[in-house]
Order: sequence, then C-alpha cells, then structure tokens
Amino acid sequence: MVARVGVVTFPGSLDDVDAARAVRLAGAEPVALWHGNPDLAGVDAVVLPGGFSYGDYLRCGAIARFSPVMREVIPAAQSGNLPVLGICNGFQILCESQLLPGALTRNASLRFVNTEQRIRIATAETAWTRAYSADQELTIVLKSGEGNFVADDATLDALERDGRVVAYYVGDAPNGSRRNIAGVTNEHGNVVGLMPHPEHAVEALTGPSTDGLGVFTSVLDHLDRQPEPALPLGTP
Amino acid sequence: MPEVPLIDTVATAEGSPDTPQPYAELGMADDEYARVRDILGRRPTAAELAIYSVMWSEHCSYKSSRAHLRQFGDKAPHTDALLVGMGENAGVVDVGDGHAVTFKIESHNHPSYVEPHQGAATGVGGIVRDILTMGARPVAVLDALRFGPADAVDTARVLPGVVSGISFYGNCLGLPNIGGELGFDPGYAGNPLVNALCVGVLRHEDIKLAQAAGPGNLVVLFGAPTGPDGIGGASVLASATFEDESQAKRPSVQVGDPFLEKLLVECSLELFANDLVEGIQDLGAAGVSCATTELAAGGTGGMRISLDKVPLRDHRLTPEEILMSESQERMMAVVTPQKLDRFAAICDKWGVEATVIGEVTDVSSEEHERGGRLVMTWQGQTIVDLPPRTAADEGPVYQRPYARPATQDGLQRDSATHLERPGPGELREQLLRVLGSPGVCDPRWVTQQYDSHVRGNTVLATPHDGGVLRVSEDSARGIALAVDGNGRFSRLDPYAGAQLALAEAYRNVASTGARPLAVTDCLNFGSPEDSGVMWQFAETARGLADACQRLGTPVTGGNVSFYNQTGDSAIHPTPVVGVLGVIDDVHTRLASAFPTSPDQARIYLLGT
Amino acid sequence: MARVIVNVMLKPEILDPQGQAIAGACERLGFTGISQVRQGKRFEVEVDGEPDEQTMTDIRQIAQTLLANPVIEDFEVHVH
Amino acid sequence: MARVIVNVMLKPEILDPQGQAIAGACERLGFTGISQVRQGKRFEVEVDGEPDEQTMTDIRQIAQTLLANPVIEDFEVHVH
Ligand SMILES: Nc1ncnc2c1ncn2[C@@H]1O[C@H](COP(=O)(O)OP(=O)(O)O)[C@@H](O)[C@H]1O
Repeated sequence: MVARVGVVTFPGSLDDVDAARAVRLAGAEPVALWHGNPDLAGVDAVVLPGGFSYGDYLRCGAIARFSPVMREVIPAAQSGNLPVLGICNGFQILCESQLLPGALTRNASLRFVNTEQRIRIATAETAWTRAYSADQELTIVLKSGEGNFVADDATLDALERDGRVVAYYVGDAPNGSRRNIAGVTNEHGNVVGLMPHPEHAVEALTGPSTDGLGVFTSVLDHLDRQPEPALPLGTP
Repeated sequence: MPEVPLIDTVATAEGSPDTPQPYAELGMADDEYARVRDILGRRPTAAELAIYSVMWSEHCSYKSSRAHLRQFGDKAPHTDALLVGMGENAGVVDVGDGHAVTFKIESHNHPSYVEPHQGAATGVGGIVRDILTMGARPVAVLDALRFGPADAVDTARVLPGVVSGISFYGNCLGLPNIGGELGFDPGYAGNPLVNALCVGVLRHEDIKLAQAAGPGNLVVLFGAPTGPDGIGGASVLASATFEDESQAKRPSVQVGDPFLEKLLVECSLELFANDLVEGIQDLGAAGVSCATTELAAGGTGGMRISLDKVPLRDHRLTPEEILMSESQERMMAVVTPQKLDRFAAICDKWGVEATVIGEVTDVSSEEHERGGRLVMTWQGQTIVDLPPRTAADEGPVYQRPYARPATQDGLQRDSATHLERPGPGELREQLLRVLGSPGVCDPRWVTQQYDSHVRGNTVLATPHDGGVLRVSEDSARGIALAVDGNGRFSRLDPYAGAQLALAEAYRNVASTGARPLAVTDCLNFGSPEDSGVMWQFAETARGLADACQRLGTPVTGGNVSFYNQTGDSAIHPTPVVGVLGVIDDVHTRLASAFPTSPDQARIYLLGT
Repeated sequence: MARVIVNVMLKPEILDPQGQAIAGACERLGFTGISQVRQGKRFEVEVDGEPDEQTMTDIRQIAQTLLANPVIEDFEVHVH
Repeated sequence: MARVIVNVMLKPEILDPQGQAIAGACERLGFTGISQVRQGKRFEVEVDGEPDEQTMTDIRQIAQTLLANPVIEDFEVHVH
C-alpha cells in the first residue's frame, strides 16, 4: 500500500504545495491537512511545511503551535510513533511546541537570506534521513529570515552527544546558528526539524540538485520497516 | 470647508450652491471643478468631490498621458495571443494548452521615499491584487529599482527599507522573485523608483472582469477593515511634487499586512473556482471610490451603497475619508444573492471578513445616457448621487504642450563618434570602473533577500538574464520575463531610449530560449506640466509603440508615474519595460552561464 | 551604569496585524476579557554613569531617528 | 477598561544581534557613552474592567505560554 503523508496547511503556509510535490515524487500519496481540523485522516507521517504561518506574528511558529491540528500532531509525535518533519517554519513550529529543543531566532545578519546551501547529514538514524549516510553532503535551498538556531550549551552538548543533530551547515552558518546546526531530531528520531528546504531540491529542472528527495524516500523506507519499537536515540 | 454642515447631503448641496469647496487643495483645476458642477447640475457634495478628485487625479485618470498612450492600441501589432488588451486591470495573453498569463508592472515611487519599507511592500501588494482581480493565481514578481548614489546618506535609509519591504511582502505572500533591476544615479536621490511587476497564471475560461452586472446582485467588500491609511494619498501624495512637505504628509502612509493578503489571494481563488463572483475589483489607490465607480461603470451603470456598512478600523472616519482611504488588502465583489451564503462560508474558512455594502441596480435609459447612477447613503441620507461613468471613464484628457528642450542639442553633441578613444591603460581603468560601479556589480545583497524558489516552478531566476517559470506541472510549457530600462539612454534620446529598453528586455527573454509575446511598461517621468518633460514622455510613448509594432509584441498594460522630481529637477525619463515570452518546452531553456563541461562549448558573438 | 528604557509603539491609527493575531490566539486559548493587544518594542539602553540631561536628549534623539519610525510609531523614554 | 503591560526580553545569555546592530549604529551616529542596547517586546493588553487577581494570573499564563518563549526569553507583567 502507498504510504500517505499529510502536509499541513496553516494560514500563511507557502511551501505546502512543494512539500506535497516532493512526497508525490518520492512515491507516496500527499494528503492535505487543514490547520483548523483536529484530524490527521489516518496518515502515516506528517510534514509541517515552510512559510509564514499566521504571518510569523509574535514569533515564528508561536501561534500555529496552538492550532487544532497541532493538538493531534503533538501527542502522536511525542509517542515516538508518528514521523513528523518540520521544514523551516515547520521547524519553528516544532520548537515552539517543545517537540524539539532550542529556538530559532532572527538571522545574525538581520536579513532574510536565500541561498543554495551545502549541508552535511550528521545522522542517518532518523525517520527522515535513513536514505543518506552520515557525513553525506547535500546542496539544498536555504531561505529564511529567522533560521538562527539557539540553545544553551548544556542542551547543545547533549544534542551532539546523543546524535540528535541531524545536519550541519558546511562552512559558516549563513544565519549564525550555534555550532552550525541546520537540523535536529527528538529522542526517538521520529521528529525532525530542518531549516533548509529539501522539498526544493527534488527536480533537476527547478532545484539546485535532487539531493533533497532522500528526505522523503527515507520516511517511506522507515514506514516499510515498521512496526519497530521506537528506541530513544543514544541508547546503547 | 467652513460652511459645510456635518453631513453634506445631496439635499444640502442643492440648497447651498455657493458654498466654497476645497477642490484646489484636493488637486482639482478650476475647469475640472466646473465640469463636475456641470455634470451634476449642482455643486458636488463633499463625498462626491472626494470621488471626482481621486478619480480624475493624474494617478487614476491618466489625463496627461492618455492622448499618447493611445498609440499602444492604435499601433498594436496583430497577435492571436492577446485575450484581454489594454484597459482592464491587466492584459491577458494566451500561452497555449488552454493556459493564459496576465502580467503588469506598477510604480510605488513616492510612498517608497516617504516610508521605504511600507511604501515598497504595499507596492507589491497592490500589483498582486491587480493580477488576482483578473482571475489568475499570482505566481511571481519582479522589481525594478532606482536609487540615488550608493554612497549617499539617504540611500542608506531608502535602499535597505525598499528591499526589506519587497522581500517581506513578496516572501510572505509566497511569490518567488525571479528578476529585476537595480540602478543608481544622483537624479533619483530625492525620488527613488520602485516598480514592481507581478505575473499570474489562469485557464482561458477563468478570466474575470471588473463589472457589476445583474440588478439585484450584491456588492461585497472583503478583506481588511478600512482605516485612515493614505487618506488623500491618491490625489495628493501620489500626484503632487512633495519635497519638504513630505514631513507633514507622513501620517498618510499605507501599511501592509502580507499575511492577510495571502489569505485574500487563497480565499479569492477558491471563490473563483466555485464560480461565486460575477465581477471583481481590487481596492488600490482611491479605494472604495475607485472600486464602486469602476464596477458600476463596467456593468449596468447602477449601484447603491450604504457607506455606513463599510467595516472600519477607526470609527472616527468621515464618509469622505472612507471613500479616499487606501487601506490595503481589500477587494470588492459582485455576488448573486443565492450564492452569498457560500461566498461567506469560504471567506470565513480563510478568516477574511466579508460585508455586503450595497447592490447593483437597474438604470433608466435616461440615466444610462448620463453615465449611469451611483447612489451612496450615510446614516440614511443620500450623500452621493452621480453618474459613475463620468468619474471612472470620462475624466479629463489633456493635450499638454510639449517641446524639445533646447538643452537636448548640447546633450547629443558629444556622440560616441566625436569622443576621443582612450589609450590602453585608460581603457583598463575605465573597464574596472564600470565593473565596480554599484549598478553593474553583483546585486546579491539585494537579491539574496528575495525568495526565488517558493511554489517550486522557478526554472531560472537571478542571476540569469530572464526569469523562467514552469506554467504548470502537467505541461512542459514555460514563460519567461525580464524588466529593463535605462534612464541615461532615455535622457539622451527618449525615442531611442524607450526602444532600447524594450530591445534589452526582449533580448533577455529571447536569450532564455523563449519567444517574446507581449509587453508591459511603467513610464516614470517628471512633471507633465513641464513642456520638456512632456516632450520626453511623448517621444518615449512614440518610440515604444513603434518598436512594439516592429517586434510584433503589443503593450497589454502598464502604468504612468509623473511628478517624479525634486524641486524643479526631474528624474531622467525612465521607461521600465517588461517583456513576457513563452517557451514550448521549458526543459530546453538556456541559462546565462557557461556549461560546467566546457569541452564542447564555443563562444560566438552575435549582432553588430 | 544606568538603564534607560525606550518604548516604541505603533501610532494608534496604524494597522497592527500582529496585535490582532495575538488577541485572536488568546481567545482561541480560552482567555476571555481581553479586548485588544498591541505589540511594540522595548529597548533597554545601558549608559555609562548617571543619565544626565544631555544623555536623555541624546537618547531621545536616537529614539527619534533610529529606534522608532516616526512615520508610523510613537515612542517614550524613561530612566529605569 | 484597563491596560496591562507585558515586557518580554531575551535572556541575558542569548545573543541579541538586533541590539548589537543598534548599539553599533548609535556609535556611528556619534552618540558615545552607550555601552549596550537590548531589544525586546512590549505588549499592551487591554482588559475589560479592573484587572483583578484572576486577570493577572491569566495574563501571566498567556505571557508564559504565548507571548514569551521561555527557552530564550524572560517576561514581566504589570498594570499600566
Ligand atoms: N531589484 C532586483 N530584483 C530582483 N532581481 C534583480 C534585481 N536587480 C537585479 N536583479 C537580477 O540580477 C541579475 C543581474 O542584474 P543586472 O546586472 O541588471 O543584469 P543585466 O545587466 O543582465 O540586466 C539579473 O538576473 C536580474 O534579474
């Protein structure tokens, strides 16, 4: 059976069409989920796409966090079972929801930055990165005004120690992210937040590469192998 | 208005013909005011004066440019591709496979000087609503910018603000920015140019027009509530030289909310898809005045509006202020009563406020003769009763005097053939100076702030010659766009300068592999009351119309921005030309870069 | 060392979509009785020594030219 | 109707690039004696009636869950 991957549209979501396209190109069925509807329609995985949910008012992701659909996403994600990917604004929503540690703040340059960015995959042990190998480098699009990942040192140490950094920027982070972190995961590896946009690197015609497709094929592979007990990452 | 009572109704106007009215302060000439009195057979009410003053302003009526712009129609080359030509909110071009494209460029120069961020942001918002109004999904923007010298103090205020405004609004709307222009010249120091182009895609059968058809149909205002934004902006701010007074006029800037605009776009597209609107108009400059008179003029000619029903953000607004407010993110639709519930439900889904403020009415043949009948009430009293076509379509047309300025000879004397050739050392230094000049060097500081990828259909964007988009995923077809202009060329020879602007945009489109099809233009000039400026304008229009005829690409729409000057000195005449092309198989597009495997590559120089 | 506070708020007649979005969220979270929220900026300016008249004039000047956009914002300065 | 103020500032250990940029600009504009600027947010919350204990508890709750992100920000609430 074809996996069904939900893509949530919040008011102000922009890259939802792109996330749905990437899901389709990876061979799954994209399912449109609406922010105001507390129903996950039985999907196998969820993508929170990029954009400016609620206009990014207050703080990016702060208002979206309280939407009805997130009431369903949060417990399912916490349980370790539902794979959830947050891209850019989706990553911000996951941090605001405390599904992921840290916070995303204004770029150090104080300007929006759109660039083709090299990132290095740091762990292939998540639901969304198993198609890659650790240390593999990708070229994908980074486009954001508030992509500067911050957390206190203890949290950063723990993330690195437990293999919960998913990707690093190669070279200096263009947004000032601490320790060049481009993406992180939760303790189960089912929830991943990425600041750059893999869904914009899935077609040779429109993307800087097709390196991003692996994120979406990863989750299909992950779903194929389920059910597996969700073991916290970093457990020996 | 000392003598005018609190509510200036039609009845009071009839009873007080001699009340002095501030028409001059609203930018109206004596003869224009006299004509309004003539049309109405009495003095206008304050609200009617507000409507005529904005509708007959240079900005809305094109009264100085219209006589020259006619050439774009008269000389338009025949093409089967044109589905909607000049005169609507934007032209529509057939690109094959049942797909059509609509595109238009517009200026927001003055507001962007007063408040760079909001001015530029709302410029993007306005042009996007124009495209949406045609029934199209907006799919990309381009921007052409001119500033004073890069090292001038004020440029450090204006440039970052303008760029952050375009970036903020366009990015937040989810529209990729696929190209543009950036230029610097001392002439723009007190008068930057901010021209934004938006392109939209639709199916042939989805074209919408601005008309209020069907008596009994309802007039619905939807989007943002009305506030005191840009009051007087359309007639005062946007069409008068501002200099030092800008301080005083500052509070009338418009403030944009791109988030609401995004909701308005999605909401409108869903309304269109469900066939719930009979006619639609966006609210830009001149807000409710413009939308009501134009919708009525385009339809039966009849409309009744209860102005009290307009949702307000500030309850102190007077009816005249409501009529002139330029609050952003508003649209007006004509809806049949049977479809109102479904209309409201979709607005509700997107969190967009929608309010019925009136209805389309029938007109008698006598009223039809006069230009229709638009009636507005306020607290139950009639404050407007005018023939809408006289406001929307029958504004004044001026034959402004124009003459080639004597200084032109001096400018042209130093032609390239007379100038001394530089020696080798000098040439090197000159080349480096050109390459290092802010208008030529890498614009990345600007363009990196723009999202070029969102929606996933961008095939080429900055730094390529033209932007290229895939029209839809189920077709191989693509469209290409470029905007170009060069005020210095135009200053030397406005006729040739306009043609060069077109030729450059045309080449930029062609060099992506696309076939140029149609043109939009934004003509930025000084005061039309100056005969030398008017000559530049006339020559530009003639040059562009002739070139479009020769190249077989009609002008489908555009914008004129006059009064771009600081004191007595006008900016260089600056036509900015946008060209749209189509490419049958977007996979064959050409990038402006050498291939990464250079073994097979040859370099050819084409042309003279 | 002293701290001077500059509060910058949108002028009342200027649209504050941010504040509106927050008020809407409060309501959805079940907090009633909140009729309006407006969001502005707060700057904490650390100055060397006790703030004298000159310092306050300077900070007012900075507020006017840099911290606030007088076209759309009002500001207010006080010592902490 | 009363007004309750919520001030939200970045925690001292969190880098504040906006504040730094402003401090740098002050210096370039020739204002010396400013050692640091930090930028935060100020919310003006209008509540119906006099703010009683319950209202203040509610607003503190809102500040904690919505207006401030406790990972990076501190807040403070007071009646205007
Ligand atoms: N204001 C702008 N907005 C978006 N793109 C821009 C802007 N200015 C320049 N560009 C892009 O930067 C690239 C180089 O611009 P330019 O130097 O003007 O090129 P050319 O001289 O070939 O027209 C082009 O792809 C152009 O579209």
